[in-house]
Formats: sequence, structure tokens, C-alpha cells
Amino acid sequence: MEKLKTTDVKKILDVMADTAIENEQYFCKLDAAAGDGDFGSTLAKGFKIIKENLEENSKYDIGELLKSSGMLIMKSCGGATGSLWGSAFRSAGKSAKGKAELTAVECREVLNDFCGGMKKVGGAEVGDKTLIDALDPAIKAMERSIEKGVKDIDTLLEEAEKAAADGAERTKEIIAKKGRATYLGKRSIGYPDAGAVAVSMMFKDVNNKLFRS
Amino acid sequence: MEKLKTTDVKKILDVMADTAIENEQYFCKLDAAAGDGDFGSTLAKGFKIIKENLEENSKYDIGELLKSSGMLIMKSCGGATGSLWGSAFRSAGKSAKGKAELTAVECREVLNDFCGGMKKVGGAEVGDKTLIDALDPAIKAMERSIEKGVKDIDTLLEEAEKAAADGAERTKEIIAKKGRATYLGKRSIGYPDAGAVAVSMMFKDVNNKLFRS
Amino acid sequence: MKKIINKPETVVDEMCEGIVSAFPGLLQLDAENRIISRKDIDAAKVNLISGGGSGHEPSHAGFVGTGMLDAAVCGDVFAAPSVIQILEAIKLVRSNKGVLLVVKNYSGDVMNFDGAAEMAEEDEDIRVEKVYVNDDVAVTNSLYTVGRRGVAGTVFVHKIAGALAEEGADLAAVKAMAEDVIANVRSMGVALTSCTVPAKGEPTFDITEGDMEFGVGIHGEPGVSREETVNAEILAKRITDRIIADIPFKAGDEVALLVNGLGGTPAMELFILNKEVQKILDKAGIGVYRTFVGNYMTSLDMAGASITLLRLSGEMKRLLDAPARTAALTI
Amino acid sequence: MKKIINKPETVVDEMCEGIVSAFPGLLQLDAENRIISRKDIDAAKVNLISGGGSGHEPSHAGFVGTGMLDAAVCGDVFAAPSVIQILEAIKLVRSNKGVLLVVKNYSGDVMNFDGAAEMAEEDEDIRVEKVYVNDDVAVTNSLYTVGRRGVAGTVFVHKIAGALAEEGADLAAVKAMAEDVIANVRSMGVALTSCTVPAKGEPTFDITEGDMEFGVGIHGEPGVSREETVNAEILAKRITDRIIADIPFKAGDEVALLVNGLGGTPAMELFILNKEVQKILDKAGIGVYRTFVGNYMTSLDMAGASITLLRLSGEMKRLLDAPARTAALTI
Ligand SMILES: Nc1ncnc2c1ncn2[C@@H]1O[C@H](COP(=O)(O)OP(=O)(O)O)[C@@H](O)[C@H]1O
Ligand SMILES: Nc1ncnc2c1ncn2[C@@H]1O[C@H](COP(=O)(O)OP(=O)(O)O)[C@@H](O)[C@H]1O
Ligand SMILES: [Mg+2]
Ligand SMILES: [Mg+2]
Ligand SMILES: [Mg+2]
Ligand SMILES: [Mg+2]
Repeated sequence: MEKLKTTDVKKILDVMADTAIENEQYFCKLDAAAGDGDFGSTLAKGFKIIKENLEENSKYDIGELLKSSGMLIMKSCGGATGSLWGSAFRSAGKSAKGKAELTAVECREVLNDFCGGMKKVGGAEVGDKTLIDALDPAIKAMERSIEKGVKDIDTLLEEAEKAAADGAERTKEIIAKKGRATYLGKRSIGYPDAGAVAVSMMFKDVNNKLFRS
Repeated sequence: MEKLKTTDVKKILDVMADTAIENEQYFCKLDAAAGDGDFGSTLAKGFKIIKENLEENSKYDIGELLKSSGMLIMKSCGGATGSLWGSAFRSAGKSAKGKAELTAVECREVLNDFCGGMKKVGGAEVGDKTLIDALDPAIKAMERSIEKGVKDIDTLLEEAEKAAADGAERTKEIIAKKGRATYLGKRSIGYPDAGAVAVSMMFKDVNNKLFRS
Repeated sequence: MKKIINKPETVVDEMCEGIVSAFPGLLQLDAENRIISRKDIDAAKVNLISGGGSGHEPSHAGFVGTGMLDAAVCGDVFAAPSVIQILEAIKLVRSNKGVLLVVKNYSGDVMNFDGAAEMAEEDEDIRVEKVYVNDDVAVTNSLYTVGRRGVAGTVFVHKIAGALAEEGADLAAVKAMAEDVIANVRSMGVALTSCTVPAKGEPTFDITEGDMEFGVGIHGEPGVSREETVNAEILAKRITDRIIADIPFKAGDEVALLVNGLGGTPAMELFILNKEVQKILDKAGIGVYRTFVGNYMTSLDMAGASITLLRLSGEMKRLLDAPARTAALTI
Repeated sequence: MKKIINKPETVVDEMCEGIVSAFPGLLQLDAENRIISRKDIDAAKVNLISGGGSGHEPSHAGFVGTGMLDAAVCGDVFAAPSVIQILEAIKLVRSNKGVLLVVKNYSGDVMNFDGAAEMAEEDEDIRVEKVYVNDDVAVTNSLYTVGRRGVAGTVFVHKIAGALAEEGADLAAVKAMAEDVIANVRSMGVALTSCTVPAKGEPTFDITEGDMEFGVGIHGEPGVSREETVNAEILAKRITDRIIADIPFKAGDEVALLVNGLGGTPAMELFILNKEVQKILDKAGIGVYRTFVGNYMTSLDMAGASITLLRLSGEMKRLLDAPARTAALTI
């Protein structure tokens, strides 16, 4: 696929929502190991509302779609998740403003701004044991592919998925520097970051259900 | 033995105290089944102090010995036990006032007044699932023996022990009408009354350690 | 057993110290007799004493202060205080106007308070009156000869009779008011877990995940029946209906409501339960004049709650709202 | 999981209803945004808002009323409220003198309160200031970049800054006082059991009979170390020494002490713990001006406790003693 249309983005959001909803308990469990055990619930709550909204609003362009998703999260979700994902979607929405389709390059840009929104609000960088550890490498991988001349989104996302999975896996070995897991100090070692795992699973599910068939 | 001297009564109190102290947990457990689980602790607390007092006060006659034991219980023990046993010992003390020894007949009288002290304060009768169900039959059994002409205290206490054991056993089958077990209604059936079991065990231990050798 | 204690034998003594040291301006301790009393004992008013087994904190020491109790006597865990302890408390707060003992109706408590009252009157020449609180509607078995037991409703007796005493009413009036409260107050509780008595070190009763003890007392004695757990709405309905039916409370009545935690149940759950009770009372046309939610009469660390309704007269309302300055309740 | 609830999804909404229906004269509810606020909002004083995840009851809604908070915003269990909820609370209590947000220092809370403050200032033209409470001395790891977390000390910020606002001080002064409290307040907690988040239905962490989590947070996040349980005396010493060493508190200091229950620990144990802490402070020459013992900042049904010390200035003493009329604290 060379371009994502609004309907494609909707499908992607729908798959992301399913990942969040189906793994609510699992993500809670991961957060419980080193955080407070609510990540799965908050994420699922936000994405349930996004999913409902997808059906209701069919007239949005991609920018509006992402922005309105961000607003919905900001309204309904609290916790770190509400703020981070709300900000991420709103940044991504700005990035895709007025667009009805995205090229591979634009696709990476939107995702980059999504990640930028999280960084702005949360202040985390790679190595802090947060979802940035999955998201940032994924975007870097997409960038490398684009530099190599790759134009199709399938390949890009394939690379992103791998990088995100590696990044999530690596969070097991590091001490948290952001989020609730921080308070554990060294005791956070050995458990992957719940947010990073969620991001990685979203890439995988999107690829499996939408691109890899 | 035809007569109990002050030193014998002291030995009896000492054995009763040991029974209370050694079975603290067991009596608590019995009380927990249908009451609130503290009977063993209160009884042990009271008898520990009686035991200490036995050593200190060697100049008492039997009446004073029993009365002072009652006062100690009344001061240090609360709960139904503090009041019941305190009153029992004080009544028994009145009964044995000024006496340095007790015949078999006097022995039964003192025990009868002991039981009367409990009845006065607690208002329980046979069949209410309390320690009266062990104590009252024991006294009746002693009475019957005396009527038959028995003069030695060993035999009297032998009969008392049997009657107390039967009485305690029978408390399993009845619904409590006094004490905390009352609130259970029919649910108190199946468990023996803690107080009755304690009385029965005291008779047994006294006989085993002092009379049956 | 997981408890923040030093050793089971000293929990009550240490707790008494802990209460008084938290409120040094308000309270004083007779450590030997485990009596916690107001520092400013006033021999010119009727003085109120309550007490009972320990393990029900903040009852009763938490309610000692202006406008409620003048002294609380602390027994061992779940065992009434001894006659001598109670007698000493009566002597401590002796007053020209007399002393009122607020006794929860349990054999052990009644025997010991009665014994002490007798001794105070005979040996010390102190005028003593007694009231027996028996608000628990759980047990209705006809075999049952000792009367209902006293539970969380006792706190309303402390508050309302205490306020009247503070105003200077005489012993007969204070006793009559206390009896009026007792006649109009009803409670019932439910336990989700057993409590653990420190000396015993393990739960008084076993209970599985899916069960609750319905109509439980405050000493870990089992309830009137073991039932499957239900949600807050059904639980509230089952308890409240039983309480309402008892007096019975009627549409148009005004009540004080106490949603009481048994020690291990957090405020979140008590507030949810309160929401359900309020709905039921509203539907029944019973007006709630004032609501109390929290741990007032506990059973150590037991998870569970009780509901208390007091039908209010105009005079009771006034006294309920009167100032109180105690460790656990300030109005 | 044994809880008096209807279903996990609605616990917070129902609890909000339950709180407000218990205090209908004092509180009002914006159910959509889960904002509990004073009924008599006064636009002529600095208004205080706090909030955070639910599960810490009575914090924060229990401290809404005269002389403390003007509104509390309730997030899901252990999750900060959303930006929009907080924004609506700011709009609700908007005042000519400005609004102060009292935020416990957690990433989620900080992000959401900051986001809301920004929107309130930019879009609504409301003066908003923020303070971040970070009283927990447990975590001292140098790797730790987000700062200490906020726990039970927050209640002192509510009380003291709230009293100053009630007197009519301006926003800068109220904020400065809040920051002064934050600079002088330190806490630390210990858990004997895990809490159980309703949505999860089972304990957040496993812990055996003989162990405790030392330096635990208030969200069921594990503590800084798992240790063998110790008696009340040693426990008090371990926690209090760590707190004292932190500022450090010195002989001659006067403090307010809060012995706080985490939800599942009964008053008896808190009073025993208090007794031990008082002994330690006394020995250290630290004067206790006022003591609070009870459930102020809980972690659902967790068994455990925390200790908080606040070094008091003369002004703080005056404000600590000033009147407060809230659901959970009346002075
Ligand atoms: N400052 C931050 N920057 C980026 N991600 C963060 C930050 N703090 C937390 N996270 C992510 O959010 C996840 C936890 O979200 P959530 O459970 O909603 O937070 P909390 O319970 O602390 O409010 C973590 O697993 C981590 O991936
Ligand atoms: N009114 C009574 N008369 C006689 N014995 C009684 C009475 N009430 C209780 N008992 C006895 O006391 C025992 C319980 O004592 P205890 O545990 O100290 O009482 P409580 O816990 O109710 O204060 C019962 O097993 C019973 O034998
Ligand atoms: Mg979390
Ligand atoms: Mg008992
Ligand atoms: Mg008892
Ligand atoms: Mg959270």
C-alpha cells in the first residue's frame, strides 16, 4: 500500500482499540508488576470511546479524526495515559490536518508527531522505561527505510513492528526513570514496561490484521 | 480422704489454675465456635493471678482463700467470666467462712454455693448451655452420694467428674440461652459450651492429680 | 496474623496510652484501671460512662469529651471490663447529679456494670443509673432469652444523652433521653471476613471468598446466617428492610443514619453502601436528617459494615446537632 | 475480592454520590466530571482544588468544606483525573482571587493538572497556581528523576493553605504557605497486605504472612524493599528515624503528627503505633503540637500505616487550629 486513506486510518484505530480492549487485564498485570496496575483499564477505557466514535463520525478527514480521538481520551481518561495519549493524538491530528490520505513519508511524520506529543507532555526519552522505548525506535526504523527509498507502508510498518518489539523487550533490563515504576528503583528490573508492550502489540496487530494478508 | 484442709484447697486451686492456663488456646477455640473466642484468655488470666496469690498468702483459712480468689478475679477479669467466677468464689468463700477444713458434706455445700454465686449473677439454669450444665449435675451427683452415706471426698469427686463430663457433653446438643452463643440460635448446636467443658476438665484434672493416685 | 502491635498481652494497655497521648489536652488515663476520661471532669453535671470489651475503637474512648462521654472503661479485647475497673471509673467521675452507665446488652457487660453499680451505690454512696443498649435486630429467635445485643447504635446514645447532660439536665432526664434513643434505634451488620483477636492469632471464623456472615455481632461471633455475597444494592436492601420492619420505621419519620465500618472496610465501600441506603430510605419516604459514615463501632480488622437508623424527635435532633469535642467526633 | 460494591466500573461514580448524599448541606456533585465541591462556593476568596486517583478516601473529597478544599476532582481508582475534569473544576470554583491546585507529585497527576491549568489560563482567563506535594521519603534512589511522590502530608497542605485562603489571603500568599508546608512535611508508609483494585479483582502484589512492604506508595505500587514484619516499636523507629533524618527534624522543633491508616488497619493498631512514635519524638526532643490518628490518605483496603511529620511555624500552628468543617475533619 502506498497511501493510507481516512478509512484506512479508521481501520488502524479500530485494530489499536481492539488490542487495548482485548488486553485490558494483561496490560493491568504488566503495570501491576512495577506500577499500580491500572494502565490496561485506562487504555481500554479511552480506546472504547475512540472505537464508538469511529462509527459515529464518518465525515472527518484524517487530521480531524486523530484530533477528535485525542480530545476524547483527554476527556475520558486520566492517569499518565490520558495525558500522554491525548497529547499524542492531538499532535498527530495537527500533523495530518486537512489530509484525506497519507503517503509513507507523511505516515512516518504523523507518527513522529504522535510520539512528539507524548514526549512534550511526559518528558521521557529513550531509556526511561516508558512507551517511548517502543515508539521511538519504531519511528527511527521507518525513517531508515524511507532513506533507503522504501515507499510502501506495509514494509515500513513491518520494520516498525520489529523495532518496537525489540524496544519493548529491552525495557525489561532497565530501571524506570519516568512513571510510577520509578519508585521501585532497581526492583523495576526484570519486568517490561506495560506501555511499551502495548505499543509493540498494537504494531503487531495492525500488521497482522490489515497489512499482512 | 475424709477432710480437705486449707492446704488441700490450695492444691485444688492450683490444679484448676493449671487446667485454665494450659488450655487457654483450647478454651478460646471452643468459645470461638459459638461465642467470641476469649473465654480461655479471661479464665487463664484470672487463674494465673490466683495461682500467684496462693504462694504469697499462706495464712488464710479456706473461706478467706476462696473469697480473696474471687476478689482477684473480679478485679483483673472482665467478661462474663470475671463476673461469674468472681461471684462464685466469693459465695464459696462465705460458705467456708472461718473454716480450716471441710468435710465431704461441707465440701458439697461450698461447691453448691460456688454454683449459686454463678446462678445469682448470670441467671442461667440447667439447659441454657453454660457452665451450669456441668456444675449443677456434678453437685447433684455429690448430693446423691452423700445421701447414700458416702463420706470420703475421693468418691464424691469421682461422681462429680462423671456427671460434669456428661453434662458438658450434652451441651453440644442444645441451643444456647445465655451468653454470647445465644446470638447464634440453632447454629450453636453441635458445639459444646466452652465453660462447661472447662468445668468438666477441672474436675478431671483435680481427680487425676490429687485424688486418683 | 498481621498486626501493628508489640504483643497480644499488652494491646489494650498500649492502645489506651496511644489514645491519650494523641489527645493530651482532652483526655487522661488511669492506666491501672484502663479508664480514659475527660481531663475537665465536672462534678456539677450528670456524668456518662460507657465501655466494654476493647477492639471496637473508636468506641468508646474516642467519644470521651465535651458533650458525649465523661469516661470510658476498656476491657480486654471483646471482654467486658471488670467490676472493679468500672467501679473505679464511677468513683473517678462521681458527681452530685449522679452517674449514668451506658451498657451494651451482653451478659458479660451487664453482669460487670450491674455489679459495679451496686457497689458504687452501697459502698460509695454514688447515685448510679444504667441503660442497656440493644439495637441489633439480627437475632429474633424466640428461644433467645437475654434480649438483643447492643452494637453501633450505642454511639447515638452517647451523643444525644451526652449532649443533654452537658446542658445540665438531671439524672432522671438524661436516663430517660438515653432510653428514648434506645427505644428508637435499630442496627444490623454484615461481615465479609472474620476479625482476628490478637491473643488468638488467627481468624475467629473461617469464611470463603463467596460467603458473608449476615447479622454478625461485633465480637467475631458468627452471624445469624451464612449467605452468598451480594452486591451493595441488594445488601443495603436486605439489611435496611429488616431494620425498617422492626420498629417499624414509617414514611414521614425523620432519622439519623449511621453507615458504620467494622474496621477493615475502606471508606469507598461505606460511601457506596450509604448511597444505596439513602435510595431505599428515600423511596420509603423516610427523611434522613443527618448521616454519619465511617468507623464508629468496629470489630478489630473485620471487613464488613453495619447500618443504624435512629428515629428522631425534635429534641433528639437538637441534641444530635449540639457541639461535641471528642477524639473521634467533633460537631 | 470481597468488597461492598455493585460493579467495578461504577465504584467511583457511586462513591461520589455516596459522599455527597451523606453531606447534602455541605457538598454538591458534578456527576459527569466527578467534581465534589462546596455548596457555598465563594468567588471572593482563593479557591483550592485537589484530587487525584480515587481509592484514597477520605482524600480528597472528605476534605472539601469550610477552611480546607473548595473542590475535589475524582479520577478512576489510582488514576489521576483527566485534563477536562480538572478544567471543569477550575471553572466551577473560579474566583477573582485565583485558584490553587494542590497536586500530589505523580507523573499522571502532574501532567493532567498542568494541562488543565494551562487551558484554564489560556482559554478561560482564570489565574491558576499549582503546588506539588512530595512528602514521601521512601524513595531516595539517585536514578530517580521525577522527584518524591506525594502521600498523606497532602492533608496538611489542604488544612493549612485552606485555612489561610478562608481568611482572605491572596493567591501568592496561599501558594507560598502551601509551599512552606510542602517544604516541611515528610512521610513514609508500610504495607502489611496489598490492596485490591476493584477492576482487577485480586491483590496488586503477593505478600506472605511474615513479610511487609517497607516504603510503600498509596497505589499498591510495591515499596522500596520487602522486609520481615517487626513489632510496632521497631516499625515506628524505622519509619520515624528515616523521616527525622530527612529534613532533618531537630530537638526543639514543634511538629504536627499524622499516624495514618491505609484503609484496612483498625484504629487500635494506629493508636499503638502512635504511642511508639510519641515516645521516639519525645526522646528526640521534638515537641508534638497536635496529633491526628486515623484514615486520612488510604490505599483502598490495604493493611498498613504511614507516619507524617510537619515542622510547624507559629503561623502554621494558628492555621492548623483554625476552624474546618468538612466530611472527614472538623476542627
Ligand atoms: N512521563 C512519561 N512519559 C512517557 N510515558 C510514560 C510516562 N509516565 C508513564 N508513562 C507510560 O505510561 C504507562 C503507565 O500508564 P498509567 O498506568 O496510566 O500511569 P499511572 O498509573 O502512573 O497514572 C507506563 O507503562 C509508561 O509506558
Ligand atoms: N449468664 C450466664 N450464666 C452462666 N454462665 C454463663 C453465662 N453467660 C456465659 N456463661 C458462660 O461463660 C462462658 C463464656 O465466658 P466469656 O467468654 O468470658 O464470656 P463473654 O465473651 O461473653 O464475655 C460460656 O461458655 C458460658 O459457659
Ligand atoms: Mg498505572
Ligand atoms: Mg467469650
Ligand atoms: Mg468476650
Ligand atoms: Mg494509575
